[in-house]
Amino acid sequence: MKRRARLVLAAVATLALVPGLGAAVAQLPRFGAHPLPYGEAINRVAPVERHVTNMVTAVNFDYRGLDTVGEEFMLLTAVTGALVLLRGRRGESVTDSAAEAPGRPIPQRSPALRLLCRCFAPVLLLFGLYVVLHAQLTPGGGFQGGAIIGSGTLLIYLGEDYRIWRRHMRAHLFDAMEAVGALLFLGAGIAPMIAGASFLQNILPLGRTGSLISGGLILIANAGVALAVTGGFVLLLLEFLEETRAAEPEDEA
Amino acid sequence: MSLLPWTVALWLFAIGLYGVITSRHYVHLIGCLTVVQSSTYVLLLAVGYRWGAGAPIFFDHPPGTPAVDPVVQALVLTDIVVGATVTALLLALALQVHKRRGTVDPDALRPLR
Amino acid sequence: MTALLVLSLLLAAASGAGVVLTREPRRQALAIAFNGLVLGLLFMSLQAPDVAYSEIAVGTAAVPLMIFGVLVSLKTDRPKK
Amino acid sequence: MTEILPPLAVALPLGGAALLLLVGRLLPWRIPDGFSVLVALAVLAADAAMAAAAAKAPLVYWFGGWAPRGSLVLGIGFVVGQADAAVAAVVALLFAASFVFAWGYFEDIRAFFHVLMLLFLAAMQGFCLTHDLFNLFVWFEVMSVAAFALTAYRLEASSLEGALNFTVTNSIGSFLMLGGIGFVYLRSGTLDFGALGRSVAAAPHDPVFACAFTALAAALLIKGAMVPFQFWLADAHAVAPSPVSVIFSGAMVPLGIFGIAKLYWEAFAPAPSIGTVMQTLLFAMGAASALLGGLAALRQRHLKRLLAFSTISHVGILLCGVALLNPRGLGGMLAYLAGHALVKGALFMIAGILLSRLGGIDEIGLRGRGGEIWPAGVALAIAGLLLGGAPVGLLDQGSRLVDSAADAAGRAWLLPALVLGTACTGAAVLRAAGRIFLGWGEMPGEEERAPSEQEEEKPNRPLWLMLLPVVVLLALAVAAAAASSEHFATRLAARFIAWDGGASLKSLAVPLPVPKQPSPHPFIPWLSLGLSLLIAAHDLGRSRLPRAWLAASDRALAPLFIIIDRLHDGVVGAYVTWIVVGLALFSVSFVAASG
Repeated sequence: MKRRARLVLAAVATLALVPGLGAAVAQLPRFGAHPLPYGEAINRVAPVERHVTNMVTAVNFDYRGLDTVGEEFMLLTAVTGALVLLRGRRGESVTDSAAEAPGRPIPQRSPALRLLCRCFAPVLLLFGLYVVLHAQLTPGGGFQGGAIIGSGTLLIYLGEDYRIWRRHMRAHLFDAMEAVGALLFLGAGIAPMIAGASFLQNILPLGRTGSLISGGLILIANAGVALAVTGGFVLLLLEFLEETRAAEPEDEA
Repeated sequence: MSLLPWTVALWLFAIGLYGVITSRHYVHLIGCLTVVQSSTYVLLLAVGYRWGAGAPIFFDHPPGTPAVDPVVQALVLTDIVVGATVTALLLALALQVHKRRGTVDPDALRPLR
Repeated sequence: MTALLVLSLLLAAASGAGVVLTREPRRQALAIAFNGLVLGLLFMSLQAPDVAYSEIAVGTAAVPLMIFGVLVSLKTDRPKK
Repeated sequence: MTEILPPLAVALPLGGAALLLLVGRLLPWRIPDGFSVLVALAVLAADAAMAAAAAKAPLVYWFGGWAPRGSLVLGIGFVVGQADAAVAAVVALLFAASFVFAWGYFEDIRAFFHVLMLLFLAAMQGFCLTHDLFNLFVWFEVMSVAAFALTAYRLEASSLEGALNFTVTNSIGSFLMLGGIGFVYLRSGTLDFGALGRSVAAAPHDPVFACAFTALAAALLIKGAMVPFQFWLADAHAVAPSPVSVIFSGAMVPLGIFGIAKLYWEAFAPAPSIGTVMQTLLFAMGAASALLGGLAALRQRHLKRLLAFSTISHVGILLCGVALLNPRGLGGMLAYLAGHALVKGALFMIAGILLSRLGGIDEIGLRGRGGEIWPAGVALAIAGLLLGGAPVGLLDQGSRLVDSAADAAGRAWLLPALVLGTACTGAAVLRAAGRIFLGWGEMPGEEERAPSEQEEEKPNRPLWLMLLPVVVLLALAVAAAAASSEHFATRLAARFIAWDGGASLKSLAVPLPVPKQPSPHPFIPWLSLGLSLLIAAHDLGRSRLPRAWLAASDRALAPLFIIIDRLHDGVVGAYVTWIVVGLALFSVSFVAASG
C-alpha cells in the first residue's frame, strides 16, 4: 500500500472508531475522583506489614514481586538479544578491546572537560548508589539507581577517551553482574520456598521503619535488580557505542 | 476539563501511530513508537491520581496521609523497562538491516521478495 | 485541576507531537530527550517521583544515547551492496 | 507436594537461563543442549503433575503468601486449572522436542540461543498459569522480546526485516494491552481475574469494559495473527531458524488465542455485549483467517512461508472454537491446539531437515531432490494428510468438535470455511511433498510467482537425530486421540469455564456436563481429505491437464492470489494501518451490539 492509501484507510478507520470510543470516554470515571481500592489498601497496610515508607517499592518487590521478576528477565532477554544482534558480525573476540574505525580522528579532550568529568563521575556514582540503597524509604530503587550508574559510566567516555572507557568496562564483568543480579532476585524468590514459605514470601526480620535496613527480603530483591540493571544498561550502551567504532565490515556474506 | 488526561493519552497514541504509518526512516519510526508507549504511561498514572493527595511515600509524612495509587506507579515502572528493552532491540535490528540492505526506509524493506 | 498539572499535560501532548513531526532523526533524538524531561515533569505533578526518575534516566539519557550511537554508525557505515 | 509446582514451572527455566548466561562460556559444546532438554522435560513433568492434581479443583498459589483478604486481592496468584496445565505441558513438550531437533545446531560460544529459548519457555509457562492481568502482560512481553531476538538470530537481511515487522506490530499490541489494563484498573481497581470478573458482573453494560476488552483482545489477536492483524506472521515465521519457527507456529501463536479464552472466561464473561462481539466479530475473524490462510498457503513455494500461512488457517479454527462460547467449542479448540502444536512443530522440523540436508527450502527449486532423505518425505506426507483432515488424530477430533459446536449454535456456515481452509493447507503440504520427494509437478502454477529465497542451515547433524522428534510428535498427534480423549477435552473445557475465573476468590461453580453428541457431519474428514488430495493432484499434474482448463482456472484464481499477495507486501506502515482497521471493526461491532 502506498503511503497516501495507508493514510486514507487509517483516517477512515479512525472515523469509524469515534462512536464506540466516544461512548466509552463519556462514561469514564472523573479524573482523580474515583475509588482506588487496591492502591488504598496497599497505602494502608504496607507501612505496617512491611516497615517501608516507599509504597511503590513495597508493591514492586513484595506485593507484586513476581511482575518485577518477569521485568528483570525481560531486560535480560533484551540485552541478550541485542548482544546476539550486535555482536553477531563482530564476533566475541573484540568485545574486550575497543574496535577501531580507520581514519576516524580521536578528538582530544580539553583539560577542563576532563576535570569536570573526573569530579562529576564519582558524584553520579554515589548518587546512583544512594538511590539504590534508599529504595524502601524515598523515591528510587534498584532500577532507577542501576540506570543512573549504568549511564553514569559514560562520563568516563566523555571525559577520558573511548579506549580508556572500554578498558574499564569489561564486558565479561557486566555479563556476570547481570546474570548474578537476576539469579539473586530469583534466589530471593526460591529461598523462602525451601524454608516452607511461598515464593518471594518475606522470612527475614523487617527492621525498624525508616532505617536503611528495613523491609526484609525487599532489600535482597532490590540489590538483585540494581546489579542486573547496571550490568544490562552498561552492556547495552557498550554494544551500541562499539557499533559507532566498528571497522568496515569485511566478513559479510 | 476532567477529560484532559484521557484526551492527552489518546492523542499521544494516535499521533504516534500516525508517525509509524507515515515514517520514512526506521530510527524515526522507533522514536514514534516511544510516543505511542508514552500514552500508556500517561493513562496509567492518570488512572492512579487522586485530587489533593501526595506521593505514596510516607518518609516525610506519616502513613495515613492521603496518597495516590502506588500500584499503577509500579506498573508504569515495568512499562518503562519494556520501552527501553524494545527500543534497544529495534535499534539493533535497524542497524543490522542498514548494513545488509543499505537503507532504513520502511517502505523499501520487504522480507522475502 | 492545578495549573501545573494542566500545563504539563498540554506540554506532554505538544512535545509528543514534536517527536513525531521532527522527521530528521538526529533532531528527533533531541526531541525525544526533551519529551523525556517533559514527561518527567508531568509524572512529578502526578505525584509519581519514582516513575519520573526512571523516565528521566531512560527517556532522557539512555534512549537518546542509543539513538545517537546508531545514527553515527549508520553514517559511517557503507553497505557493500 | 503439588502445591509448590506452579512457581517452579516458571522459576526453573528462568534460573536455567540465568545460569547458562553466567557460565555458558565455560561449558564444553553440547552441555547447553543437554541442559536445555532436561529443563524443558522437568517443566513438562511439573505441568503434567499439575494437570493431574487439578482434576478436583484448580491449584491456587499466591506469590509472596499474599492470599486475598475477603474480596481484596493484594498480590499475584497463579490459578492452574487442568486446561491451563495441559496447554503449558504441550508447550514444554514442544520445547523439549525443539531442543533435541536443534542439537548441536547452535554452536554459539555463549549459548545465547539456549538462554533466549529458556526465557521464551518460562514466559509461556507464566502466560498459561497466571491469574493476574498485569502479570499476564509481563509474561506476554517477555515472550515477545525473546521472540523478536530469536527471529533475527540468523542475521540475514530477510530475517532482520521480518523481525522488524514482527517487533513493530507486536509492540503496538503490547501498548494496546497496557491501555486495556489502564481501562480495567480505572473501572474495577483490581488486576486479579477473579476480582475483575466480579466487577464486570456488577456493571455488565459498562462501555469502559468494552473498551478495555477491545484493547486487550486486539493485543492477543495480533499475537494470534488473526485477520486483519495477521500480516507480520508470514514475514517472521518464514525467516526464523527452523527450531524457532517450531515454537512460533506451534506454541506462541496459539497461545494468543488461548489468552483470549482466558480473558473471556475468567473476567469478561458476565458482559453480554462482549459475548455478542465474541460470537460475531471474533468468530468471523476466525473463519476469515481459516480461509485466507489456506488460500495463501496454496500459493507459496517457500516451504516455511507456506507453513506460516497454514498456521494462520489453523489458528483461525482455534479462534472459532473459542468464539462459540461453549464447552464443546472450547474443548475442540483445546484438542485442536494440541494437535496443531504437534503436527506444525513436526512440519517445521521437516522444513529444517530440508534446509540442512538439501540446502534449500524452495519447493520448485528442490523438485525431485528429496530421494536420499526419503524418510523425511514419508513424514511430510503423513503430516500433510493430518493437516488435510485425515480422520485420525487430535486435529481431526478438534475440528469435529468445533464443527458440532458450531452446528448446535446455529453457525453451520462455518463448515465450508473449515473444510476449504483445511483442504487447502493439506493440499499445499502434499503438493510440496510430491514435488520435492517424487519429482512430480514439473509445471508449476501460480506458486511460481510467490516470493522465495535461497537459504540453508548447517548440515552437522545425523538424519535420525533430526527425524526422532518429528516421529515422536507425529506419533503423539495420532495416538493421543483415543476414543476417550474427546470427552476428556470437553470436560477440561467445562471445568475451565466453570472454575478458573472464581478460583482465586474461592468460588467454584459447578461445571456443566457436556453430553456426548455425534458429529452432525460425519463426512467432513473424507470431504476435506478428498478435496486436499484433489487439489494436490491437480497442482502436481498440471502438465497432463488440458490447456484450456488451466488457462481458465488460472484466470479465475489469479486476481484472488494477487490481492492476497499485494496485501502481504512486507511494508510495516501498511500492517499498522490494518491494526487500526481491526480496532475500528471492534468499535463498530460494539456499537452494533449495544444499540
